[in-house]
Amino acid sequence: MSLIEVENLVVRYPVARGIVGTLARRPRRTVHAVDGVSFSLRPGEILALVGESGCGKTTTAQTLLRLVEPEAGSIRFEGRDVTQLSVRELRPLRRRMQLIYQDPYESLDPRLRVRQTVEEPLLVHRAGGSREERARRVRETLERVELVPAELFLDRFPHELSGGQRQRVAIAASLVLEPRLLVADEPVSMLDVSVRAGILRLLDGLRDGGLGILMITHDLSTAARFSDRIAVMYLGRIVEEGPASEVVRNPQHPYTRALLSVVPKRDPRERMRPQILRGEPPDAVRIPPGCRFHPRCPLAIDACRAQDPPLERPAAATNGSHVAACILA
Amino acid sequence: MRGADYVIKRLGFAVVTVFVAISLNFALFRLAPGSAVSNLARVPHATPELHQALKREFGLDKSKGAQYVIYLKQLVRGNLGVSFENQQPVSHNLWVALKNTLPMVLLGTLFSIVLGTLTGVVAAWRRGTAVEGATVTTALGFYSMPTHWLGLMLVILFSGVLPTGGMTNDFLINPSFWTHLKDLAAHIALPSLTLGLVLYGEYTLIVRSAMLETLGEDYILTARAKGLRPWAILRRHALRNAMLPIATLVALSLGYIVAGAILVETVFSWPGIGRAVYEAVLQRDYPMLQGGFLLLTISVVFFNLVADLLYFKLDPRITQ
Amino acid sequence: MSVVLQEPVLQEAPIRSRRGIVLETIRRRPSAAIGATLLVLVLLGAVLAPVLAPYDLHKQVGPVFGHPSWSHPLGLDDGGIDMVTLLMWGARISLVVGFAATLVSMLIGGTVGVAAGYFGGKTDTILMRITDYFLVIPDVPLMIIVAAIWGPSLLHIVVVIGILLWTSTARVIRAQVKSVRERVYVKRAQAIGAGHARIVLRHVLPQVAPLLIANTVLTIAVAIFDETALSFLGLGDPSRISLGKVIENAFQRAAISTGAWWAIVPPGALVALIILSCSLIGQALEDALNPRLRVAHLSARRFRLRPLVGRGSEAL
Amino acid sequence: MSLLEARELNVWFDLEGGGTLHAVQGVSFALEEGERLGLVGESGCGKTTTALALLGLLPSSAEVAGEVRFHGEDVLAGGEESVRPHRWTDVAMVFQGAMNSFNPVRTVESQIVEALELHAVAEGAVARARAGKLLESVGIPADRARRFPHEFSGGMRQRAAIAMALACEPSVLVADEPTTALDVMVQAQILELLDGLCRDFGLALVLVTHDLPVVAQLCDRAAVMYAGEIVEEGPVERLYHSPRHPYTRLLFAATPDLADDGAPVASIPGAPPRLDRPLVGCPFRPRCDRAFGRCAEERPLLRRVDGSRAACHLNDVPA
Repeated sequence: MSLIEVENLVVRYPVARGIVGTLARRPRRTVHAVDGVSFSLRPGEILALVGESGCGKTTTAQTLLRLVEPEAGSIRFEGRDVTQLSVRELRPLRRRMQLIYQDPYESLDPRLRVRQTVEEPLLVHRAGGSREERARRVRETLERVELVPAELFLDRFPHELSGGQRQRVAIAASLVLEPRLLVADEPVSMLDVSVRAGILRLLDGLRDGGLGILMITHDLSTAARFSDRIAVMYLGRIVEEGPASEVVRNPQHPYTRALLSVVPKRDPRERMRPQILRGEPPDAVRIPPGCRFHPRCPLAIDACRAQDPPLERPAAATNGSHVAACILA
Repeated sequence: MRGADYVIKRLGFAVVTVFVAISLNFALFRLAPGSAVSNLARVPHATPELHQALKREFGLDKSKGAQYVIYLKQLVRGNLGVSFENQQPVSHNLWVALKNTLPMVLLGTLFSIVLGTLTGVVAAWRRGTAVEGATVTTALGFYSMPTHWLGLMLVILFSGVLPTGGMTNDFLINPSFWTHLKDLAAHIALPSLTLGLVLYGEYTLIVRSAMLETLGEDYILTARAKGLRPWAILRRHALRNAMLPIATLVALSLGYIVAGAILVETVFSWPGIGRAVYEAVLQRDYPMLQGGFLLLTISVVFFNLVADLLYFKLDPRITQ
Repeated sequence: MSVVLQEPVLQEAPIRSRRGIVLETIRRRPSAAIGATLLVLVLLGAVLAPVLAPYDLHKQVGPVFGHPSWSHPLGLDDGGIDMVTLLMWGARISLVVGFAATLVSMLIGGTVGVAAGYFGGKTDTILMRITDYFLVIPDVPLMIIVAAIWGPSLLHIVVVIGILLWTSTARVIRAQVKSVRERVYVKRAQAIGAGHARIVLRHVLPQVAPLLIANTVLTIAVAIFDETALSFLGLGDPSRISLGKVIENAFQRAAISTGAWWAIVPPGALVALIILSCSLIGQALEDALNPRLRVAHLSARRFRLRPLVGRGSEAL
Repeated sequence: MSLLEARELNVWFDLEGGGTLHAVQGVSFALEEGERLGLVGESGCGKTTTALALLGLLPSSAEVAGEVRFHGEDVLAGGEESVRPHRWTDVAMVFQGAMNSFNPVRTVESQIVEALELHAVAEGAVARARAGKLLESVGIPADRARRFPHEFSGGMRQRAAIAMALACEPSVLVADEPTTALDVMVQAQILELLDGLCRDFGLALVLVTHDLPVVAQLCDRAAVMYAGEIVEEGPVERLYHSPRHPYTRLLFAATPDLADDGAPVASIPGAPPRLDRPLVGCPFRPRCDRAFGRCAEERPLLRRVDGSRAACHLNDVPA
């Protein structure tokens, strides 16, 4: 059974028109942040959600945790639709879905010691048992994120830790409640290159216990290396999804191809031939008709203007679960 | 927020505020316990006819609601009542007082803006040096002095040199224009200086922190990278941008200065609006008090609006 | 890009924790240290007035406007009362008014500021609108009117000053709470499922506390100023002698034309001293707490050149 | 004679709580006409400070030693006054957050014109026309020149910043993390633009970044910085294919790449040393996988090793 199953998720919010706009009866405008997104995540799997900023990947993640309210669609977590739950009913579920943030400098309260930060979720959910029990769990969790020996870190303040250590503390504070789903929003992009791999490996190792991880990233090389599957988002939709190696080696959607082509290569001899998309990142207020990618697509034909392609298995796919939303694929 | 939206919002706020102030004025004077309701018609030394006329005019025998409506109607007609003291219309008294207050206040403000901007910029530019320490401490010193006490200190210092009370020398008979002007300038010096010194302290502090914040902005570094000389950067980038908060704060404080002039005018017996309010308190001249308070509130609201519009003019980002 | 110049510093030196920043600022910045010392001295003098005051506050101990002398270092006032005694007792009342009014204003302003900043949205709009209205009421005239209508008493003065001063606190605190609220660790606490009370008490308030303290100190100064002004205008509590009252008495009894400067200079200087010490502390704290003042890309001071003692690397 | 040369550049900062931070420790490199040098390293390694020192753009808390030579002339020798004439006319700079490198209350045009008039390149209408041309050369329609910075998107602002840097036809462009805050696609656009400008105008480039692949793709040579010093410098191909310093090798190994060659992506354990106290031995020793006795005692110097320069004792050990 899937850990989480998202179907046709829609998140929109209105753009403020202002007094003059209202008086002049300017049309109401809406930001289509997430516009019909479906995917599922199995226990022990890492799914990477990839795309430019403003494509709706972060909104999608926040909606899963009900930090943002969806307008339509369903989110089934362990078989239960969470979109209909009241705040009270949601509380026990919050324990099982946790979020890690991009910036470890910002995500820890500077006034709390590591011990207090990691213990807080237990206190909030009254889940830790006795004081000794809680202390034991805090120590164990710190060891799980490889902050060993835990005694060395328990009484430190965030400013006494390096960036990588801070992100580990943040992960520990998420793990202490034994969640089933971890949403990692750009977990390494603020960290130095030399410590990124360590954090990603740590996340990778956590899957063994059946933890499902949704990783949001703009970095395709990280996604290729550290996730099982990749979903590429464009303007509030998933335009291609499949096993990580399949998507990277055999991309079917022109947008995915463009994204892959602009990732700089490590090897100077492999000079790249980037397919740079012109113009600015698209505007989620004005979604083009037909295929939403057609105005920037180098391959667009007339039919693309009229037809909004569904996610289907492309002809050239070598893997059964590889899908793309392009009529040419 | 779009530009027009901003202006409409600020204008709307100003209008509503004036209305609130008017209502507050009504409430303070006519609803408060032991209020001045009946006092309104109790003009001393007045004929019974006048009493009756006033009673009718203000609807003093009617309900509070009806009185409020009448009050608003009278206000619209510019009728603020009649002063108990000199039986003149309050609006006339206020106008005379305001005409006296404005030159004194403007002179003081001008002095403080020029000096305060100068010392504030110097303090920011010489950050971390003894110059900054001395400038800030001096500014804080003046800022800390009770206005009336500083006035009294100036009186002690300059008594005999400059006139320390009133606006003109009443013993000058038929003075020529120049003599009159000289006399006026001598009288205005001390009250303006008092007001100016107190404000200068405040402005120095405002200008200094606005400048310091601006000097930390990245476009200052860019300007330096472009090869601009420090003075040019200071003038064209730092001061220009620091002007935003400074202009707003100055406009805002102008509104309060008129009110704050009460202390100065009391010390120097300056026949301005503050003095009028003070006298009204002493004499329990409620119509005057009420009118004065309304005028002062409106002046604050007005300068508030000026500050908002100034910001709109100075900062292109506001249209976003 | 503002990280540019801090970059090496950020990584290597520990980022200053906000723990104890108030005490640290007072200890490290000379102006704040001087302010704190002066304030403590004045406080001591005022609190210990019953013990330390050399004479009886209500007894004539010499001639009217008696000159300063060894037994009366600051002379005597218009009632022949010793000025030093008068100042100590006067400071007591002034400080009581200052502290009490500040307490009122902090309670209102702090609550409004935290509520508006934390909850945002409609709550914020409504609370800030109300604050805006209070802000445009000219405070001195309103105080005069209220004091005149209600009648002068210490309690009225405290309440009036308190009610008029909370607006700036509310705005400052609101802005700070709003920015703290946007901090990721607060969002994280929300994502964990922590309630409002927990977030406010554990994450928001401790972060806002230093600024609240700075604001409190500055408000005390304004409250004392306002009390002095009200007293001067004859609206102080007639039965209590505050520093403002001492100035007023001297002014009314023509101390200046009598040449009795000692009856009018010291009380005002003492008020100025109290306000100055509060302002010094408040100003230093605000400077220390404002992250935008950390960097200066332009300053009269330039970077310095140091002669090179090379390690010598191989030629290029 | 090189176009731009740093010799034994050192920068110290006074720390707020007392003490000094030795942010740049004896950095030397040379840049020839039209050459592109990448200055790479992780946060706190001193790369940005080095870049700023090239234009003497240091704060008052800084102390500088060493030389920055432009066409052989030591421009830092007279402090701020002696660098100023070289700023923008010889060496121009593009900063990381173009967001903030424009003054928000002035139009983009006026800020470009300011540079033109200051250095007497053009004046009045001529300068304005030139500003429009410059903007067009970076792909911004000239009719947008009279707009305010906040009306531009992030990518456009960075382009405009580049246009402004080109105003006085400098021979060197220093770009400090010019793409870091930008989206992948916009980043590619900016890199392509820089590449084209360097090619078309023979501009020399100093690219400061933490992103190795960007340097590998855009630059001819790279200097890898660690703990305030250059630990290895040479042609990018050499650095990638035969690194002469363990840090260079490990840094490449820690960078994931799309062309997955199966080699493990591994982080480097430990953290860089603090720079507010003197360093003994090789600064990288605690994190190095091949450190030996000598590394703890003696600080390695930057020496020539077949075509590159590296600061590592291993290069003295016969293989």
